Amino acid sequence: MDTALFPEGTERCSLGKFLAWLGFISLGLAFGLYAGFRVLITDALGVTALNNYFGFGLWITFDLAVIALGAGAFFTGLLKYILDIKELEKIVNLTVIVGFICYSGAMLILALDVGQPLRSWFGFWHSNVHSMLTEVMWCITCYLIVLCIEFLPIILEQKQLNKIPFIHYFAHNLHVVMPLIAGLGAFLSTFHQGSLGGMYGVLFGRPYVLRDGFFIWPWTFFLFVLSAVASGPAFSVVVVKLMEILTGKKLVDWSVKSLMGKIAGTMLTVYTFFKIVDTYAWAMDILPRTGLTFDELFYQTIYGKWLLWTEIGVCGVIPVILFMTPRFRNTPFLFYTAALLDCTGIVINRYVQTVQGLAAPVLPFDSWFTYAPNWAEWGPSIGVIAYGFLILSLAYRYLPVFPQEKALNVSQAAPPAAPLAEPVAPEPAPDAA
Amino acid sequence: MANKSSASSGGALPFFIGFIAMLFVGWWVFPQALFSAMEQPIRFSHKVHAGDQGMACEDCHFLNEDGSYNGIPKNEKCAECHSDVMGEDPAEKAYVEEYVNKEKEVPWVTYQYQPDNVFFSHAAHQKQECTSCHPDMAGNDTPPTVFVNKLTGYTQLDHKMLNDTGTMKMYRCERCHALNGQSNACYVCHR
Amino acid sequence: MGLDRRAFLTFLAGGAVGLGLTPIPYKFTDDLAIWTQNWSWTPTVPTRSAFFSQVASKMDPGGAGIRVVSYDGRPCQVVGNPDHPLSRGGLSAIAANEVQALHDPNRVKAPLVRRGEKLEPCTWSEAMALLKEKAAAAKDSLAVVSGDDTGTASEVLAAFTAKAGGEFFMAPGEAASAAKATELMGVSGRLGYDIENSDYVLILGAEALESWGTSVRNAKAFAASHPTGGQRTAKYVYAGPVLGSTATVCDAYVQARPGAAGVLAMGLARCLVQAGATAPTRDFAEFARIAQAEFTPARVESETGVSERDLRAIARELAAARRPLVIAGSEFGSGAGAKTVAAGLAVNILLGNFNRPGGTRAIAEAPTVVPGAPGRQAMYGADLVGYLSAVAEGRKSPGLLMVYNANPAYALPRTAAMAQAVRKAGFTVALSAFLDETAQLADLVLPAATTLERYDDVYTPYGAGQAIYSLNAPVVKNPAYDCRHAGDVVLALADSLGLGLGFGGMREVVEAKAQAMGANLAALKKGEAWTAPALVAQSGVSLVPAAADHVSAAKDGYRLALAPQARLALGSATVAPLLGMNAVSAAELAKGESVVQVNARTAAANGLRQDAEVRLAGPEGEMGARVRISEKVMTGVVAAPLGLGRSAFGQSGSNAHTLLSVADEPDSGLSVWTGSRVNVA
Amino acid sequence: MATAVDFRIRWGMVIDIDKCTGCGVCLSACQKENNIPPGQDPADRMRSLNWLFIYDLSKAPGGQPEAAFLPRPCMQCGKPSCVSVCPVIATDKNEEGGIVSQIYPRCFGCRYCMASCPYHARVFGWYDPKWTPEAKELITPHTSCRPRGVVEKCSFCHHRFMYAKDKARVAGEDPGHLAEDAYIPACVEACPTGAMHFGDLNNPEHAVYKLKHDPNAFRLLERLGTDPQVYYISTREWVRRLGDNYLDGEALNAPTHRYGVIGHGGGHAAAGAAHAAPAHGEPAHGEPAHGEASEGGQSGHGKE
Repeated sequence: MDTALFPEGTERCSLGKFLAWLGFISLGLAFGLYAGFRVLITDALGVTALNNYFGFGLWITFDLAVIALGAGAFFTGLLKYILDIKELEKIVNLTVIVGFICYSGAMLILALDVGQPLRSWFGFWHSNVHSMLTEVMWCITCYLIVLCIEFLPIILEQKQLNKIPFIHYFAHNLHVVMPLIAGLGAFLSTFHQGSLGGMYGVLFGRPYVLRDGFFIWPWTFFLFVLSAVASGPAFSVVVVKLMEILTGKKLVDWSVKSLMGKIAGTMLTVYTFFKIVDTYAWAMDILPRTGLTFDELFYQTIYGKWLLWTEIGVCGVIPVILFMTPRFRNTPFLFYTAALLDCTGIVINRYVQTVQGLAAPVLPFDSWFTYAPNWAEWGPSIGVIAYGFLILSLAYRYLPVFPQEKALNVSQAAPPAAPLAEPVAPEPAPDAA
Repeated sequence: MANKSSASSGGALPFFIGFIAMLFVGWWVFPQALFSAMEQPIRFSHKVHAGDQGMACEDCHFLNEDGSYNGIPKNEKCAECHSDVMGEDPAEKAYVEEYVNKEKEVPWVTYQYQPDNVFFSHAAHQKQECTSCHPDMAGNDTPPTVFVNKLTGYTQLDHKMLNDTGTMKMYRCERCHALNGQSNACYVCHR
Repeated sequence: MGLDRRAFLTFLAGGAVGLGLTPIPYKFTDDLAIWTQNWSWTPTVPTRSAFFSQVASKMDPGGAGIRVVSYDGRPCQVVGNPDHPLSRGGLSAIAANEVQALHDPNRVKAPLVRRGEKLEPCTWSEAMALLKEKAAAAKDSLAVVSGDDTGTASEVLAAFTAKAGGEFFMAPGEAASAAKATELMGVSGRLGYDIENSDYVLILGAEALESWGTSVRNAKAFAASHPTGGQRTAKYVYAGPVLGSTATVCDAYVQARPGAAGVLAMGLARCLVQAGATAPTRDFAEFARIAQAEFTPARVESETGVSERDLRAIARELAAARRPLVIAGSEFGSGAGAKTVAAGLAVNILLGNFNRPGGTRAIAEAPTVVPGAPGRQAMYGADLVGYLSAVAEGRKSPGLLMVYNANPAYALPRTAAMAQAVRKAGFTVALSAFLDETAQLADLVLPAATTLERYDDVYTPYGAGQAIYSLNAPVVKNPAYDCRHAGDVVLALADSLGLGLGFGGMREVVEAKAQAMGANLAALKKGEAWTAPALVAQSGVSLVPAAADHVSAAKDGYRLALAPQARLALGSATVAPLLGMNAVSAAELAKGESVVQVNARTAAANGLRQDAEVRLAGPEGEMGARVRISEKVMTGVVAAPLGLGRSAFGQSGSNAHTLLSVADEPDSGLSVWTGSRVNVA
Repeated sequence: MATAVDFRIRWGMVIDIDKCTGCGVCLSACQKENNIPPGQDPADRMRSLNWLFIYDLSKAPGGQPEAAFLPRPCMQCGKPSCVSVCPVIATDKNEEGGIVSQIYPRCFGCRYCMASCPYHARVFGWYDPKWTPEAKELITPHTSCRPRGVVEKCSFCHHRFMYAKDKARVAGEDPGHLAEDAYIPACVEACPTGAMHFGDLNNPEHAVYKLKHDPNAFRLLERLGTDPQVYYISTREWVRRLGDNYLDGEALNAPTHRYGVIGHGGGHAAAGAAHAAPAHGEPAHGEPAHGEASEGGQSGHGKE
């Protein structure tokens, strides 16, 4: 029925099936909207589990996490357009869309998180140049605009739209300037990823997150940039894989995935090294200076050391090994495991920086308090994830996201020279879109 | 686009109509809609008091000992003379009957409304001319209409979009402070 | 030419361009920005023209003098009054609430009469008619309760009761204990403590810096003697079961069991006598003999937990001090009977500080002005708890029960029985400003005026070191609600019954009082306090009553001693905290439940864990609570906050009064409920 | 980032912990003075709007039990961690006197300042304030009422500073040189035990100037470099030791004993010292953190 809108030479499931899928997604959206209504209109933020001790909670963690994972967009763009790694054009569209979803989603959450959303524009009008948050607000907003511009040609190349000459040329010209845009995006992203880290590093009242004394202050700036570029590409690959499972089609060939893995792995290696150095310096220098010991910054199970070991070991060192060893990297199971661990590690990092950083008592006579998000905070988070699925589903169905899709899904009769598909046996049966 | 519209004669006219119509709405209808005009409950004549009766401004508008400003006098002050009707001015009669006798304060409308978060110290501005912020009332016989912005509650003496009469906006305070080498720290004026 | 699509679009285009040349987008944006910064639904503040009026807080048990600040004619703030001898600029958590009382949501807004289960509003004339009818019918089967220890209103109520031939009761409290103690010991005048001039203050049980007596003035005296960064000029020592508000700041703290103050005082008396102290009283020898025989260090240690070493050390320091002072009382302001205060007074007499600077004093009673009013000791003669218990058990049945400024259904031991009594009485009238637990059970509720709405007075609250009189004139022009001063109501009632008391209203009464005292009325009306240093010379003081018959409310079969904690921030026996209890701590209330504290040893011995939900069971009642483990509490003691669980005020937590059991003190005839014991499981 | 500004006047508080009974009158006075609407659950400090908080300190178990109450207003830090982080300059430290300002109409409620403050001096409007008709009758002129969703904090009642300056101007005096008692915050004024002292920390004529040099004076978390304008005094070492985090064996300036256990000379300060040091190891004694914030309330414990 809507066949005419499908990308050139591709097959999609029936409209009915697709609408059913959208219906399923909209459940999540509805949950998010309801919670948002309660927070914005009727109950104020009192309905959440946030409080005077935990002014930041699930939402900020969620924002930081998705923004880090969305870094695949700028970094892939950087490599493709600036460093001119041709391979990546096969996945760059997806990374842009994922980036767009992550950043716009984060914006939506932030609108709920602040107490007076209608005043949030003060951040631009009355900027405090000393505040890391100011930099974050500016960069994220600008970068979201950049992402829109990067997203635009993908939309304009939609089969029907592209028939209109004006749009066709416009899209083409956009492609021409894309390197410039990508460069701009890379610049902005690097800065706000860094500023996000800086937000914590500068908190000299919070020894748990404070990172000073290094040649530049705060050095969480670099840690966040590195962790973002280490997890972004991995996340993009995970998303591709997820889509391949859901659609039962091959969308990106293995060599590209493998390349992305290699990139993520390299970055993760650098990051993990510095993270270990950072942790050591923190425990040996910053904590003693503030009169605290390493042990005092952890508490029972909920804020226990296991989080740290998981972050650095299980989700740092292990994926590094898996990514950097060709034999492991070319074993899809290990490869995806590595990618998932990589992403998990970054999420843990953002979580402890946000929540455990606030939970750790600084006043000697104060005690640990714990925080668990409630439905009002899960709602919007789930809603944003649903929103991500919605965009991806629509994009996949109607936009030419994957240049390779056609080639990869020709009848198996004539196997291509190079092993395009993953060296694994049958894909699961098509289920959704 | 341009060559197209000139090509078809009908093109320019609707554009022009829309243009004019919107100018009318913007410059005439909008101001009417945005402000509500308010009159003072009693026609108080500064001319009579300051002029004919030769009262000094400070007789009514003075600083209290604790540093606060007494602003518009209360019945207590007015009743010193107007304990009962003196002249034959209907406004005075109304005042005495409606307010003095009923021991009710007059709900005067302030021309210089400022939001609660602003702390303006008259004591600190003694050296300034009153009229550099307030409208010059000394001569007027009928208090001017107050125009209250329906959206913000800010007051002014006219429909003007750029208000330089009533409620003072922060940039004006800051500018004057800067020009006079005064601090523009937040807690100098906010509470 | 018709309006085709293109024409319409161009029309819109023109509009759009025009819009850009109008102020709409710019002005509208700007105003929206302002709008979001001054939400119209956020209340605005009054102008800054402040007007101060001085009164003495009637809600504050210590009668602290305060300044009420009115803005735009509305009293909305309370600040200290540096010139008032009972506050010296300080405030108590209750005095700070005087303005809040005006507009408290729990106020009785009009007379309420019981129709079936419900209390329904009626007019004052209906209410007064009904009251007259009931009073006439009840004749001498009348019982009147007053909780006003300092005001002449109690004199009015007592005089009326006497004329009607009914029974009059003062609500129990330290003042009642002291009145009875002085009566027993043949001391004339009311007992006072010259804390300011003492150089060694020993506090036994009483929370002298928090809720006992003239707490604000006590605190000010403490502050003056403990200059920050300087050398202290007086040593404060506290002995009690909990390291509470007072003990925390005292220079030394000794753990002593709840309700043990009396025995501890006698133990000290024994030490002093052994050290050669004597007293110029006829029965000193007998007193010394009893002390010697009965209050051996062994007994003291077993009953109070204070070691002989500490006991003797305190006695030594007392004897060594130049102007020592001993303050003995209940840890929570009531239920100590007469013996605790008496024993404390005995020690003071042995220390030779009676009627001396820095010591205890006998302060002259204010002259009575209402004809037929009994003397103070007569007013405090009868025991309310005993009477109400009798009513509850049907041994007594008053036709009319009038309750003023007291809340028996909440603030007395055997709470359930007290509430029962309020219900059982033929006809119960609550003269109350707030719809409290007692008012809710009454048949008729007459809205009483709050401090700022009435003429009233304060004469020398218990604990004050000199005679002090303050007179209150109404601060507000019109009361917030249709209320009347209980005194005025009773005066009117008396007239209507032909028992005229000779006064048209409380205003006349307090003015007469001021004149009778020879105070300057004009100055009083300005809110200045009248003071008189004169002391009452004593003759025929006897010490023996202080030594005899010390009883405790402890009942067998209950393992832990209960230490109720009274903090003014949680209200008093008569006042609920009105500012939303913003000073309640997590040591008192957690997750909407009362918090009871025990130390680690007690917890281990009784299998209690931090935060565990438990039930406290006393002989008279139970309550639920959460456990908090704190070393502030003595071993074998469980500390529970008073003032929570005021159901009438919709407050969370539980009422610890329900746990208190009662014992009779033989020769005073008072009920005693300190030293109650409970089981916790 | 945050750079300390030198002010000629530095308003400061000196709180004598040894004189605080925790009666809470300061809270009541503050609430009326600053139009703080009654909170939801008053014992739930996690959501309470109180600008002042009274911590309940106990010495680590063992020996003579000891306790203290520690009232905590805003520290008005010389180098505030909150000011530099605010993205919209809703909070600043730029007025003579060194009070950290908080402008409610500017704040948009991002709560970054709350995250930055190690003293938990900042609270947030989690709910729409309940301004019932009765409550409105009691609104005072001093502080503008806040809507929900903005951050609030103690301002040392700076409006009283404005009042004092105005009064001086009208009296023809120099508003730049106020007498010691001309400007006193509501909590200090109401305190019945004289535990709180207020004045200009730079002015040798003011008591606080001498008090801040008292050997027993200390500030909270000094080693973080926030340079607070609130000092505390306690003659008990275990209390002073709770003023900051110390590693094993790190010493404090020697205490002067005012306290003494009956007759046994020495004093519980000595005992305190014995038990307070070393102040390290596991986090707070016998004070497990709680699942719900509401249980947090006033808590805290000497470490041992």
